[in-house]
Amino acid sequence: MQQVTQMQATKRPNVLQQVREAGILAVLLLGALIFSFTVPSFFTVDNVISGIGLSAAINTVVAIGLTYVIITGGIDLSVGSVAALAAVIGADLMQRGTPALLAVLIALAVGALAGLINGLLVTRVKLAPFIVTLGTMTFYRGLALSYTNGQPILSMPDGFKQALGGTVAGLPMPLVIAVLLVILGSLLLRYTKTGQYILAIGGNAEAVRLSGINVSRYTTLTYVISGVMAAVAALVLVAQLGAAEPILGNGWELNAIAAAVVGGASLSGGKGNIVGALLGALLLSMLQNVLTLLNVQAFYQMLATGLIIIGAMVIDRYTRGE
Amino acid sequence: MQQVTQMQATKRPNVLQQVREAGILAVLLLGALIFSFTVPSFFTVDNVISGIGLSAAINTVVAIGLTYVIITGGIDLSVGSVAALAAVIGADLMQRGTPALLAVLIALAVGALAGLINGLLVTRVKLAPFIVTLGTMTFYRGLALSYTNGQPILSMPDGFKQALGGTVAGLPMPLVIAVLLVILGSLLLRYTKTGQYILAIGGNAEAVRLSGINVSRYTTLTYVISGVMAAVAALVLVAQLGAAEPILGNGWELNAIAAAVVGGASLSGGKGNIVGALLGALLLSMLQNVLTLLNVQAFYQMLATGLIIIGAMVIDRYTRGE
Amino acid sequence: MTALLSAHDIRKAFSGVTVLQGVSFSVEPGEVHALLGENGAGKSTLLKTLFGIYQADSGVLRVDGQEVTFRGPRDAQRHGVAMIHQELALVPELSVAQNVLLGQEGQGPWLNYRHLNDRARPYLDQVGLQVDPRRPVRQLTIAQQQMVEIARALALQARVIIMDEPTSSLAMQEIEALYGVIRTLTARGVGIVYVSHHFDEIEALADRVTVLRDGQHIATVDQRAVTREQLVSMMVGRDIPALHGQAPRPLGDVRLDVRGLTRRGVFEDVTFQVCAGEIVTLAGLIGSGRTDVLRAVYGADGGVTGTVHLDGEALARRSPDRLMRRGVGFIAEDRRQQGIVPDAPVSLNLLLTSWAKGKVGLGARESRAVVEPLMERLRVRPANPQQIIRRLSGGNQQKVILARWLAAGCTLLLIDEPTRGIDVASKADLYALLDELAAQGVAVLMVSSELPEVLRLSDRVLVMRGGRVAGELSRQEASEERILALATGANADATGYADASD
Amino acid sequence: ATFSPDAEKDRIDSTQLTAKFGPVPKLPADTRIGGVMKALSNEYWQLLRKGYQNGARKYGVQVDAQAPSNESDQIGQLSMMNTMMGKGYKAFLLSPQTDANLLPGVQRAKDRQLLTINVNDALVSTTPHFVGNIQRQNGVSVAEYLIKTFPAGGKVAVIEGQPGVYAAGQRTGGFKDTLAKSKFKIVASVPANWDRQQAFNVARDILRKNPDLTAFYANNDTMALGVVEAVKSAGRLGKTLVFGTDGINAAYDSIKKGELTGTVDSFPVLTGEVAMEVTVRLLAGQKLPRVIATPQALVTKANYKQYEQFK
Ligand SMILES: Nc1ncnc2c1ncn2[C@@H]1O[C@H](COP(=O)(O)OP(=O)(O)OP(=O)(O)O)[C@@H](O)[C@H]1O
Ligand SMILES: Nc1ncnc2c1ncn2[C@@H]1O[C@H](COP(=O)(O)OP(=O)(O)OP(=O)(O)O)[C@@H](O)[C@H]1O
Ligand SMILES: [Mg+2]
Ligand SMILES: [Mg+2]
Repeated sequence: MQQVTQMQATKRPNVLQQVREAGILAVLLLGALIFSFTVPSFFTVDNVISGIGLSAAINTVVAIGLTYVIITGGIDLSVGSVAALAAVIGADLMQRGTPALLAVLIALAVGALAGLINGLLVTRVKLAPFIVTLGTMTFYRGLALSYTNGQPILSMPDGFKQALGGTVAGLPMPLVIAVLLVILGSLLLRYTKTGQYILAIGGNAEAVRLSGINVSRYTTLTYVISGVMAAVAALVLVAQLGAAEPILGNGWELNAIAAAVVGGASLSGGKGNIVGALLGALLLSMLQNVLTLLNVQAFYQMLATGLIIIGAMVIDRYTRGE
Repeated sequence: MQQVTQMQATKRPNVLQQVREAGILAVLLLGALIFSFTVPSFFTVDNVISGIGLSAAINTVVAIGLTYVIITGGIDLSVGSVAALAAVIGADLMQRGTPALLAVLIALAVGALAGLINGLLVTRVKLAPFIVTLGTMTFYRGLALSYTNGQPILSMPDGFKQALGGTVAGLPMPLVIAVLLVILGSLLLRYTKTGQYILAIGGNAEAVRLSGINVSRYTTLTYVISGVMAAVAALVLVAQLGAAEPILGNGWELNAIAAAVVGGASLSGGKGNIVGALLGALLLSMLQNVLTLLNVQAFYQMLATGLIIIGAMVIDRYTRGE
Repeated sequence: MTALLSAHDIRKAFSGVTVLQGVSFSVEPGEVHALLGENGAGKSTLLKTLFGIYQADSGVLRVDGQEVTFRGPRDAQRHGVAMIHQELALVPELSVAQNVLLGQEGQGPWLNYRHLNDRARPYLDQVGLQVDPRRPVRQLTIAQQQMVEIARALALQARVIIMDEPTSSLAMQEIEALYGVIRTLTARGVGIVYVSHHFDEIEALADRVTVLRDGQHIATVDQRAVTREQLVSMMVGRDIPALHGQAPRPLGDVRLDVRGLTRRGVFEDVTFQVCAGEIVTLAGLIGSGRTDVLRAVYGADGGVTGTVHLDGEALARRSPDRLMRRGVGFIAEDRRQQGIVPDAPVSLNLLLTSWAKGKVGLGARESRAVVEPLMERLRVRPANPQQIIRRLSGGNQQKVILARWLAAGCTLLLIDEPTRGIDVASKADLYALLDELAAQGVAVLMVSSELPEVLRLSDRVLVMRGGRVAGELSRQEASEERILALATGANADATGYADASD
Repeated sequence: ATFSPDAEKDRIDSTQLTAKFGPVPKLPADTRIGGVMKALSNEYWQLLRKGYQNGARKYGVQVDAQAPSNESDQIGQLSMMNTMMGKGYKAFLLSPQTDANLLPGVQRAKDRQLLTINVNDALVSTTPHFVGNIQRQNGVSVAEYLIKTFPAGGKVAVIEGQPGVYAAGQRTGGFKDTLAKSKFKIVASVPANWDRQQAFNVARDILRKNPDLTAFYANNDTMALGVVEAVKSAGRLGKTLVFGTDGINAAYDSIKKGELTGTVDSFPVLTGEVAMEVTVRLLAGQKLPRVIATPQALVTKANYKQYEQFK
């Protein structure tokens, strides 16, 4: 008898978990289904791939980084500013004739460094992540603005635009990059020790510390990842738009946090998954796409967006059936 | 022997706690002192009251409400939109000839209702506070915009402007209102059961629930308080400006969260104090004021703001000596 | 023989309050060295110093005779020291195997789940825990989690294992398993530091015993050379009331009437009554569903069917706040997650419910008048109502939670593992207190895994097995053997299974 | 009752100032003028600031122009103005974020007999003078150009600025109202919040649904440049026209390359210079009309050379 209850208990979580992860996917598919029938030109390969997918790509990349931070129970408000800083430095270098590859690497390093500073302030100086990244959000933005004197940097090399903003096998590069990073990010989180420690820190940092694991190091790492992801997103965007602006990335943090949370991350830490971030970003983009296709007037767009975000979360919750 | 040690233990926390609360106060006073000597026209009644006071007053009022929410471990991103909604409804009523007092009460009720909706979605539907208030932030803003069709509502009755935007005994009303609400808010938090429950819920909601306390009700209440405070802030601002705009309150949430956190609230809940929110708001306003007086250019203002916010938190931390 | 790990003349104070003073302690290869002392005596603090969580203010640590400093748990682990913490230190979202091997995943950056599960398996077997290593720890009962902690210490292959009240949430069977584990380990030359408030365990396991009182080293003695009474008097320095015997109590009307309580997959068709003035215990093995039944009665979880009547009135929509107002009290099993508000002072933790009932106001004098006598009566140390409860020793925290319901008053008390982590002296106090409550007409429904406690307190014992009530024993019928037989299902016919259904 | 520079009778074009009021009088060299800008995150406002500085140099006065860190920090802008009032400026050049947010500041300035001049963007009805271009006219001129170029009409789309913001509402309104009487059909009018990335995304969606779109009108150049990228990636460059507003340098560059079709340049540098001239004249005691309209023009590849001199 006892054996039986235990076996039931063993099985249940797996099925439950699958349904749970599927919650947001269900919402997404349901939405897609409804819109396919109601919104003309919604369900075309082109609209789905390069309309929704492409515009979700940037947000997805940023949200991947943020998901890591959020899992540890932290937050990174500075992603948009880090993106701007990496973008203008990278673009400026390219404009001055630095080889694109080198410029890209330097931009990524800028992102990493900016993230490292965030991480060290959080883990070594032990300040609240919110306040640290609120401060650096302003600071990095100020840096980007004074670096460029507020001007956009135009005319990126074509090779660079092609490499990050073009298409491969008919698929837009930004989308390909986002999907690759989602896969990579998932693997890192689920199948490496590092990922496991990051999850564990969010669950019970004290327990992890007592296991002799360097909690500070792994927590800092998440901020570095977040910075690098912001830089990647920035480079992809610059390649697409052909210009790097110091005001680029304004408001990214909110969109990315939203994508991560819609995708199942919990702001109190310990929970989160990268595929969820992708799904969350897709859901938000789909929403934007449909409202544009339907030519909903600005004010009503806001009403609809608010309602649908909450509605999606309600459906998600009841699908998960918790 | 044990008696002695126990008496020490009884006394010490109080002293410690005082020093702790003084941390941010010390930063504030230190800043004020330095600026009084180094920045011309900083230490004048006029500058302190109208340069620092007004913006601090509005932010303080919003931050009071947010502090409650944050203490329970929640967040309210919708304050700015709630403010706008309350403002335009109240102003519209006044413009149509409703007595000012009634209009004010209705505006407060709108704030309370908006907060209630947030609260119920968090506690009854059990959605994440971040996502709920992100959704309602957009939704309430859309409501305010469509209610007014995007137009400002001008020409408020003089009595109303005088009552909330004028002066009493030489002090500007907004400041008086903010200080009164700080006192009230502190009393509520420290000297009522409601306040104690709110603090306890932030500490361990499950334990409080199992103690037979209706955790949902008190958590919802914090969102209602936050909504009402946003409405108060909005009315004060409308009285000052003599006009209500549907885009009023944009970005308030970040300023208010910053004030609350600088003032000692912890986003993971359980910690926070209302006087701290006031001090935090004052610190942020003072910073802005000094940078303007020094005629620091916008980009460098951002650099300085970021640095000083983090610097203040570092000083605060080491003053607290944890 | 050189000691594996030794501490000499340790002093430790927290913000000026001395907790340990001149304490020396050592553990040798193959020995079990028990540490005894009242709640708050400083046992956990000493152990945390040995494990590098705290750094002593003065004194030295030695490993194999070599002086060492531990700057953190990592250093201690490197020197072959592992610790099982009094408050569980597991990551709820990770699987059992991941928890067992946390920080020991092996070489390379990758995580091989199958490999982890396979490696965790033997340690789980050693402690006799039959759960799927892939299950998240969050879904385990607290007792099962305790076993995971033990398995984790084994996985470290440590030469010294510090065990801070490892049995406080275990029942008989698991404790036996733990004995086995410890004996295997000591046979291999591992040294064990063992803290428990149970003399049975000390007598069964310990080679030497060190007694602490108020942070002072009282004595280190050979366990076989002292009696229980001698140890107790070293610990408390006063006489304590005997723990045995209690005449049958006069019972009042039926207060709690539970019928067909079911939560699918967890417990099924649970039916019983508790009368005013009666103490009824739910006994059983861990995982038998006792905690869940208790929570279901209180309305703490959803998804429960069946009826609950209180004083003849049906409680249709049960929730903790409604039941509290009806005079029901509840003390959860998991003190840290569900009992205390950790960063709040003792007074808030104690008065939370009384405030809600309007029994006490917030005034300082008024609350002191309620809090101080209760703290005195339950011997909470330090007797400072303003102390942050997290800084109290585990046993003292438990007393505060009990005091919460004494202050609020209740006519039905639901209490899960009431004496978890409580020292002998306080346990006696507590038993007397529960007797007194019963005598006042309070109905008590208790879950306990400690058989002597069950026998000492209960008017009736309901034994659960696999989510069902397997049998009911009156005070006269109850014995350790019969309870165990019912709990395990051995010889069910011979032990009055038929009594179960009424 | 509300003030509208458009309808105001008491109005003069900036080009006529010297003809009507003579040369610019001289003020004491230590005369200080304060500028309260909307923000500095958009190039437009940086150019206006440059105009202030040029004008100050030209007329021998000093100017400090400050801006809050973002375009929607209304209280911040008001506090900034209040703070600056303690510093001894003789006049304030105001570019308010909304119609209302600087009202108390203007009142305080009046109480202290300081001059306030509304320069561009939202309108503070209580300022005695307004210098700038007519926001509505921005949209009108693009619409008129379209009607003239495509008498047969076609499909157009509007990329709006942040919902509820004055300039966005006025520009969109002017554009739509003018087209209402034509054969053009407005197939989409959606917000992109002044943001290049959002404009890019939204424009792509619109193009996908309306591949035969004749033209986009964007409420500012930043968004217009995002739209251009969308048009390029849809292979519609030259077929779908793109118009912006503001006349920032990047827009000129794009026009020269033949990508952006046109921008309604309101000559921020020139506007800044005129604002400074007007301030100096007023401080010297001249009586000027209430509204001084600064020039604006639809700049296209055909005519950009004649406007470049104002940069
Ligand atoms: N971090 C801390 N800050 C202040 N005081 C503390 C702290 N940790 C422990 N104490 C105090 O030190 C004393 C000893 O506590 P300790 O946890 O070592 O007791 P213990 O012997 O393990 O008791 P128990 O049997 O209840 O677990 C107690 O009075 C406790 O309040
Ligand atoms: N959250 C949960 N999810 C899934 N299964 C659970 C959960 N909580 C408990 N269980 C399972 O329900 C059964 C009964 O658990 P319960 O805690 O009621 O047992 P118990 O007899 O009180 O044991 P213990 O002494 O360990 O508390 C166990 O098999 C346990 O694994
Ligand atoms: Mg202990
Ligand atoms: Mg139990």
